[in-house]
Amino acid sequence: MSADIIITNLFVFALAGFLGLEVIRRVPKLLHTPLMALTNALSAIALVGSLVILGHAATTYSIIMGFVAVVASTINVVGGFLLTDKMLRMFKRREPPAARTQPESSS
Amino acid sequence: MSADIIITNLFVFALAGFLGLEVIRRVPKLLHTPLMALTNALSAIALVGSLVILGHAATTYSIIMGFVAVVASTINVVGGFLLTDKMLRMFKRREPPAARTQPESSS
Amino acid sequence: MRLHIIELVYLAAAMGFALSLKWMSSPPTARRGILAGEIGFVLAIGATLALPGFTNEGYIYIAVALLIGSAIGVPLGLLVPMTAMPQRIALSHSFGALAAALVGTAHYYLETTHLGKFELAVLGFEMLLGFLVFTGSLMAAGKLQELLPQRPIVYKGQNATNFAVLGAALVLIIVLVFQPGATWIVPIIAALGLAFGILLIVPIGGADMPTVIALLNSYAGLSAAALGLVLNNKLLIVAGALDGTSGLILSIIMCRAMNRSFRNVLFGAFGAVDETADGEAPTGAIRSASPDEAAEILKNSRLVVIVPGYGMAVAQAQHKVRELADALAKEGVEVRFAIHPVAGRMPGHMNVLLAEANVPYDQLYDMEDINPEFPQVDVVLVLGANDVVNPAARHNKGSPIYGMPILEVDKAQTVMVVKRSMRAGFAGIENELFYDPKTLMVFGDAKKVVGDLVNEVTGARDRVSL
Amino acid sequence: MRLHIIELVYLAAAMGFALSLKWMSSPPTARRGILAGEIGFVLAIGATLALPGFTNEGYIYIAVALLIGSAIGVPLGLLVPMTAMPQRIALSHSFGALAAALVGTAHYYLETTHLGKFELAVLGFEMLLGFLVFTGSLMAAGKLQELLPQRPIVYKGQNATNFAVLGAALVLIIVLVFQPGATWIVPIIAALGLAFGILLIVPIGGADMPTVIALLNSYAGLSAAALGLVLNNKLLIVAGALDGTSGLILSIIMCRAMNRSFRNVLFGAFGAVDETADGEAPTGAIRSASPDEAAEILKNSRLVVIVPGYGMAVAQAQHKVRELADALAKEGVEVRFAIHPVAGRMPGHMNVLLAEANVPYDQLYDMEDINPEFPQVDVVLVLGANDVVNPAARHNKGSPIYGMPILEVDKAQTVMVVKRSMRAGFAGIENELFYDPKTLMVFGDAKKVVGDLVNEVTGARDRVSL
Ligand SMILES: NC(=O)c1ccc[n+]([C@@H]2O[C@H](COP(=O)([O-])OP(=O)(O)OC[C@H]3O[C@@H](n4cnc5c(N)ncnc54)[C@H](OP(=O)(O)O)[C@@H]3O)[C@@H](O)[C@H]2O)c1
Ligand SMILES: NC(=O)c1ccc[n+]([C@@H]2O[C@H](COP(=O)([O-])OP(=O)(O)OC[C@H]3O[C@@H](n4cnc5c(N)ncnc54)[C@H](OP(=O)(O)O)[C@@H]3O)[C@@H](O)[C@H]2O)c1
Repeated sequence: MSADIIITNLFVFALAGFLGLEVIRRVPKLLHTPLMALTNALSAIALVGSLVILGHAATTYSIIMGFVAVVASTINVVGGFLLTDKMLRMFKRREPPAARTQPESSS
Repeated sequence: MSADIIITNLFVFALAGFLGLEVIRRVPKLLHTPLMALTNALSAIALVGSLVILGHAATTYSIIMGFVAVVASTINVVGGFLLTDKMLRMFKRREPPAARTQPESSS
Repeated sequence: MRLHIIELVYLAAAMGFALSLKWMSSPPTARRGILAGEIGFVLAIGATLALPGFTNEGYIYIAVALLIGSAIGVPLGLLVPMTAMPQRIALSHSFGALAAALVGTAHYYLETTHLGKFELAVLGFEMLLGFLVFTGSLMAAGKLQELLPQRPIVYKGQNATNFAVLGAALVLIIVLVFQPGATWIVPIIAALGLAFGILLIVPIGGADMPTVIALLNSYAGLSAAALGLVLNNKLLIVAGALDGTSGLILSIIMCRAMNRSFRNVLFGAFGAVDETADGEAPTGAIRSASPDEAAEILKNSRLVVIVPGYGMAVAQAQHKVRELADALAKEGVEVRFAIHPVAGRMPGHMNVLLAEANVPYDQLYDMEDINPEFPQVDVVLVLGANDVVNPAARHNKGSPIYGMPILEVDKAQTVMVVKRSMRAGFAGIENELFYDPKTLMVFGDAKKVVGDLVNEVTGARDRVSL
Repeated sequence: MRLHIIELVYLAAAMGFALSLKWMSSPPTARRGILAGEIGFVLAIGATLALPGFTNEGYIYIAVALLIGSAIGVPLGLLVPMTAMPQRIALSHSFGALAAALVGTAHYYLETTHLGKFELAVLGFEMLLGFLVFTGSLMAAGKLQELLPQRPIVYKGQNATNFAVLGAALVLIIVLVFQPGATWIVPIIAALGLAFGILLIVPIGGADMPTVIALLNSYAGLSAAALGLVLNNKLLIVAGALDGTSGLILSIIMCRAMNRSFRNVLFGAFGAVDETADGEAPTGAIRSASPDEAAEILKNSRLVVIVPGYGMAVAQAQHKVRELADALAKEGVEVRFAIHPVAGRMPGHMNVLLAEANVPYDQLYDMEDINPEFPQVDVVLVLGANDVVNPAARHNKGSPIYGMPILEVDKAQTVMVVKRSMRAGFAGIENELFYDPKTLMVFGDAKKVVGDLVNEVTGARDRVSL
């Protein structure tokens, strides 16, 4: 693959990493467990790659590997999102709303 | 130029824009004027392009345009940074340090 | 053309992921965050299925695989009790990592001839990481589920072994880079990765597992990003990068809260080993009380602070605790919850449990906010917490948790500790707090004890209201 | 190879820019931010000069151009007074935009034959934007420097004209996309852009200029990013995107603070026109006082809040103000500064001026923080501020500033207003505050008046200390 593509991808990686740092830093302690669950779901993005491998069904090996990969990552994605959602649905606040867990205003 | 490159660049643009939103939102009112000055300096990044045009010195036209462009953007860059620095050097805090303008902790 | 549209959809998906993390920054928006993430995934899957080159049988396989995956994923997501959260997360990490590793491997065998040096290097790294996270996460899950011994397993020359394995793997990757055709190398790299994952976790104590999990999460992200580099798939790169940073930050936060040097955890065992050395054991008489005595004291006090810990999670006592708080409130007692950042077994573990029991989250106080107030507190009710209230962290230089910021409950007027025995907490060390003259031990299972307390308190109220 | 290293250096530069903005999030780190930005630029320039294809004469031209640019840039950066900041920034915007526009144009003529449809479209857009920002910024600078009439210039069919010009430009861009060779189009696009920049600003009142400047900044960023798309230069794209968002956010913030609909400003004139309609003029007697009377009152009060406004900037009174604050502090009076988000002519304008006069920034209070406290304030000293303390914003629906959040100084015990006359502020409207029985007008140039106040206060102290 041409070095240009590699470098562009490094650009993307660097920017995404920086962005990640900025947004994650703002997540309050309160939500750290849901955050772990969510990122856990995201970490199964390899699903995309798995689909390609399995979809091409090139060799028996690749089919087997791809199949396992798709199953595994699907478990991770589906389970992860359901779990996170289940958790978050539990978070309630007492009236009147207190401000301490609000994000700070945009100024 | 191939559409792949265009799309990659859109990726870069989107990520950078998102990143911009996240970081700028955290700048306190206190520093809005320096921020304007700084981004003003950054907006002269066209200097890079100007250098290329002038450096190739291809046609008389391009030389003239490039020359003006380099001069103009250099003014912007140099002036912008000096100005921002000058401003920021003025910001002092009284002892004991107060916390209100600190960034919030990373948790 | 089609390819480009797919790329654009990937871009949208990537933005969805970024938004989902951004919206996690506050409870009101968090649900929206999930939605964004889910939309991101739907887009990603849809676009991928639209890629050219898929065979019909391929589509069939995919359909089946997706179904099976969902069939397992749904119960895993819905049925797992909140207390089993850490091992649950570790487990599903292992799945994600396995997928990443397999994709990398398959890609190698399919493309062997077309792979450049850079890709081979990244690919090797990716496989190593993937397999490592796979076994590592399984180990972590096992330890947390107590299928495996919690205590660190250490032996002579451990670091040597680990370094050897790691070194061998790296050497092989280099060889692979220069002999792309040497297909025999890949299985060995895989094996070494699997082995290293185990070796890495074996010597780490259970108490470090959550940190390790966060770290493995970040590794998983890295391997996804690496895969993206190889497949030139920007969506993988973005998601991987976001994931990697998030895991990294979480583990750093945890380390801070337990004041363990991040280096230690980063290199897993290598240094965590001495974690379990005991400080000198405190001695002396302990005062224990019965639930009804405790209830008496509680409802005659003005301000009560409840400090939940891992024990509450084990006992599933959160709902009873909520009842107790309400009952006391009815008695005119002010009740607050003090949440230590690493109470339980995950960051925010207690927050989730109490949220499950409908305790409004603005009734929970962070360590920094509540510590100064303990001197004004009449009674602190320590519910299955131990290490996070161990005063040794403040003054006993010998103690392994020395320096870890704790909830300073010993500054309160009275301390009640609810636990089943005098046994140690996760750090495996004695807790002098239990021998403090102002401390009352209330032995028993947290759920049971709190249940009794509720009855006493409410019962009492009924009599009064006659 | 070399090209790739250059690309990597560009990546480093881009990160530098991102960091520089990130570090602007707090005064302690802000200086570091500048450094990061400067390093970014040095890297960018260095890498660019290392690109192949540069001719020797080219290098010479560059050297000369850089020298000239710096020679002009240095004084522009160091000598401009803080009060002229807005026009200063507008001016240097115009330079940056001009450069972007020229590069785009030159690129078109050099590459005419190799340009694809997408590039042509983006290029056209880029040129239009660049030239538009160029003239627009010049206009804005002119208005702020009062070389041009501040008041909006409106005429019949204005919007029609603007839309016509804009439409024509867009049509021409489309034509260009399908006839890349039609070189005659480009100069026309340029001309239309230049014209549109002027037309856009003409009808906007001076009070909206800062918002416009922030907006132009964001446009400049966009055109830089567009240029990056055409030249396939990711550094330009990143810098442009960062710049664009920053300008956007600032203008939104300003609009909020002046509660102007963002749409209005986004489309410049189109809607801002009615800005200067007067509310019904308040009437009644006004009480005016001499500096020595004012000083008497000031030093016999416990809590004084100083509200600086544009007038302080014009009069360059910030240093005297600092002296006054110190003198009063010596008298045992507590002094605070209340900063309205849009006091002056730029966001944070007052903060900079007071910082210049060494007022520690933690003595400055934001509107939200101080408003609730005014009832406890003995004396509010309004220094050349007007619109930002105009109570009409609260209750007079007719007033153009109705709904704009203000400093509620009229809630204080006594209000002193220092200004030269009864003339209106930037919004061009009467201020009933001046007719409030509790208000004392102290007429005169802010610097002069405050100087007198200082002498009175200190002088008085000396007498006391005899
Ligand atoms: N939260 C995180 O992210 C995280 C991460 C890494 C490490 N850790 C570690 O985990 C520990 C957390 O501290 P902690 O105070 O929450 O918990 P802990 O120190 O592990 O103590 C838990 C206590 O609860 C008691 N307990 C267990 N089951 C019980 C039941 N059914 N009913 C009543 N009591 C019960 C146990 O005593 P008995 O057996 O006598 O009942 C035990 O002493 C810290 O060492 C921390 O460093 C946490
Ligand atoms: N800050 C921003 O970002 C921003 C952006 C857009 C618009 N604006 C607008 O700018 C205005 C700012 O309000 P403001 O209260 O700060 O200023 P202002 O409303 O413009 O009033 C300034 C006052 O200062 C007085 N003044 C002028 N020169 C003086 C001198 N040498 N000595 C003493 N007094 C002097 C003037 O009265 P005399 O002529 O009688 O002396 C004038 O009434 C608002 O309308 C705001 O919407 C600000």
